[in-house]
Amino acid sequence: MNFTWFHRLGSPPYVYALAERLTPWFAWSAALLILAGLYGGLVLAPPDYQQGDGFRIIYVHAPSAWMSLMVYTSMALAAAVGLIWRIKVAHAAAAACAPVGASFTVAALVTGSLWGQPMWGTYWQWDPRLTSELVLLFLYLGYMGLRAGIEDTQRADRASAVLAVVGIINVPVIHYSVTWWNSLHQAPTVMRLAKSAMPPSMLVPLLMMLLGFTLFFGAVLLVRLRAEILTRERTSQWIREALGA
Amino acid sequence: MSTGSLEVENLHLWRGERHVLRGVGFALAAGECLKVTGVNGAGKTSLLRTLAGLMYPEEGEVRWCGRNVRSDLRGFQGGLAYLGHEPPLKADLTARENLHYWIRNRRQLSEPLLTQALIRVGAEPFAERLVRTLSAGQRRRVALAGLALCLVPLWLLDEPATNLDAEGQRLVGSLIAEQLARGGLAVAAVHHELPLAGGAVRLLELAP
Amino acid sequence: MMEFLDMGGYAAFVWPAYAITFAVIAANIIWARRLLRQAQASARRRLAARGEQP
Amino acid sequence: MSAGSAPSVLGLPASLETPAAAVSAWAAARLALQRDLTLAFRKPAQLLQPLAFFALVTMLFPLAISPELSQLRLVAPGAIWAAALLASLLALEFLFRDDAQDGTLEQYALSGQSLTTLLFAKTTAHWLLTGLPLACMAPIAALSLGAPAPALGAITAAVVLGSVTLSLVGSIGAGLTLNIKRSSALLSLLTLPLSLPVLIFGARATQVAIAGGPVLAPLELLAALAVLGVTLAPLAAAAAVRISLE
Repeated sequence: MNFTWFHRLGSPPYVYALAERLTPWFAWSAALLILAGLYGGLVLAPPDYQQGDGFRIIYVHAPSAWMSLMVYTSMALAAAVGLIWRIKVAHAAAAACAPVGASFTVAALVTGSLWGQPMWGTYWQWDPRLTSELVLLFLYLGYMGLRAGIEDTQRADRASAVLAVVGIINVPVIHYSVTWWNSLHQAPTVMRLAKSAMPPSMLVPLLMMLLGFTLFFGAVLLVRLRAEILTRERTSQWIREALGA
Repeated sequence: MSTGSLEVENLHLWRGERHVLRGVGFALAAGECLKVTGVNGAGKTSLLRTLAGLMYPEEGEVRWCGRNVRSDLRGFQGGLAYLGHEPPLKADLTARENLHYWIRNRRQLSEPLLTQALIRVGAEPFAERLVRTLSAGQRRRVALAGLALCLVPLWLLDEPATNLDAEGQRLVGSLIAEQLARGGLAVAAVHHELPLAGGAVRLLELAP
Repeated sequence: MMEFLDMGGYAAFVWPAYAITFAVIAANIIWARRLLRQAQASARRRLAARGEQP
Repeated sequence: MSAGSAPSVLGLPASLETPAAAVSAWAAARLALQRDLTLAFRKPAQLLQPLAFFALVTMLFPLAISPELSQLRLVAPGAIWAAALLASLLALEFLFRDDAQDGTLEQYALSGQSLTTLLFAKTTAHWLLTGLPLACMAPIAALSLGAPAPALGAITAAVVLGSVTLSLVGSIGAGLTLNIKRSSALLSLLTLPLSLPVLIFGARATQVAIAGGPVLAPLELLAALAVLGVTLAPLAAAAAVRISLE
């Protein structure tokens, strides 16, 4: 097996240069997909037969909710890689994930409650998905709080990595327990459109938005990653070249 | 009698923005003591903690008997005794109880041997008193008894003579000498002169 | 056009939801770019402080 | 006393022993447990604090809601579990703090024993000193909130199982926040979201017990959480403590 690619991904100068090169690709394809998804979702897709035009919130709510979980998973994966192989770049990536994920978790919560008002008649319902989302926000806040509490970057990296890994093990447990708890109390779950019933004109824009948001995360992550690498790096040789001055 | 050898190569340690250890290296054979000097903040404590495997250097390695200590960290740590700034004693236990819980965690220990160690460091008169009632120097003596009782090849001592009177400082010197005579090694960070009776002493000065 | 903006009577919920989400997206872009600029500036300062050509 | 004279005269062996005299992990864990119990009983007043806190929080509910037992019965599960969660959180701060300050944790990390085992022993001691007394208090609190006597057994069992997981999850948070100043708010922020499943299953078990229903399912889920905690939490706690000691 050839693991050179893996070793190269552990090398800050390589990753810095790679991130710089890849950012525009991610950014522009994300912009195109999101714009196309917006047009498809707001204009082309027909109103839902039950929820009318209100369902169109799904085109921002679902991608935000997807981001919150996907970013947390990426963060925990990066953290685990950093912890196990002591790769600084992986820790930098994990650190770059958290604020992005937290911001989209907030977006998912707000859009979810805006969707809830017309559907449930109340802005907040202790629905399992919203509740899990709220817990996820606290997991993000805990992660960022721990990072902020430790001055030394190396130690902050490793301590928060342990937390991220513990968190990701807990996410399914929390989700399961919240769903279980909810099923006992019989709250209505409106925020789900049956996937099989969704016609392509509704589904395609949604998929475009999901992909677009994911690529957007990629672009933001790459920019943040470069910032994180710079603050962690000590050898000045390549930085001078990378800064191009 | 060879118990081990310690080789340290090109250690680099960063704490945040501070480059604490800049390429520290030395080799120490059985029966030798390394005296580490340097002004406050030069990284003496960091060096000892890195040697003990508590801190992880960015570069360089520590080898025990020719093998990187990271390959069997627990085995290596079982063979060293580390004495930090503060004696690792519980204020609400007596001196004797403290040694009981500290040392028996690592090795079998007979009660007479424990008593003899207490006598050796002059801590026998206050062995049954709670540590919170002891003076700083008395606590230090209890900690030294623990150190001697570990009976491990490598000692890492951070200012071992702090708070001790002249007689206590001689005691530290003779304990180290005994350790070297047993074929052990010692690394001691000191800023006072250490009255070391015999044994081969190497010096390492850390630049700030 | 008005019909589109009205969102079948759901305008008060649909448009804020979109606004919030795109505000988050914009904030992420600005925030990330500012972080990178700050990191580059402080890296330059560090290089200069070490007496090297930035 | 020069190096030449035989040190054995002074009582200490003249030669180093091989690690043949090493101590088994089990013995080391027992010693660590004993040490913590001994220390705790030297300061019994500190042991009572979480209990008093638990009793006090439970007392708040009748005062805040109504003395009517039929009404209290409805909020009893929530009250008991919220109080238990907060009480165990309060006690967590002391789990590693003293040991970190006086260097005991460092010696544990350097003892050549598995730090995971030693910390598990410490967490066990912590549970024996806080979780178990809490579980003993829980039926009294439940009675005062209008729970019927037949429900008390199940409630106690639920708190016993739940507090095990709370102590274990807490040990991770306590390890991570070891040398952060003013960390109590952060400790709650880290620990509480991870404790939610315990709260959910525990409160459900209590609710079912008060209603006289089949309580086995939530109890089994609590037990499953405890097993998961026992297997994984000590590993994470040891990693956390090692990082905090760096």
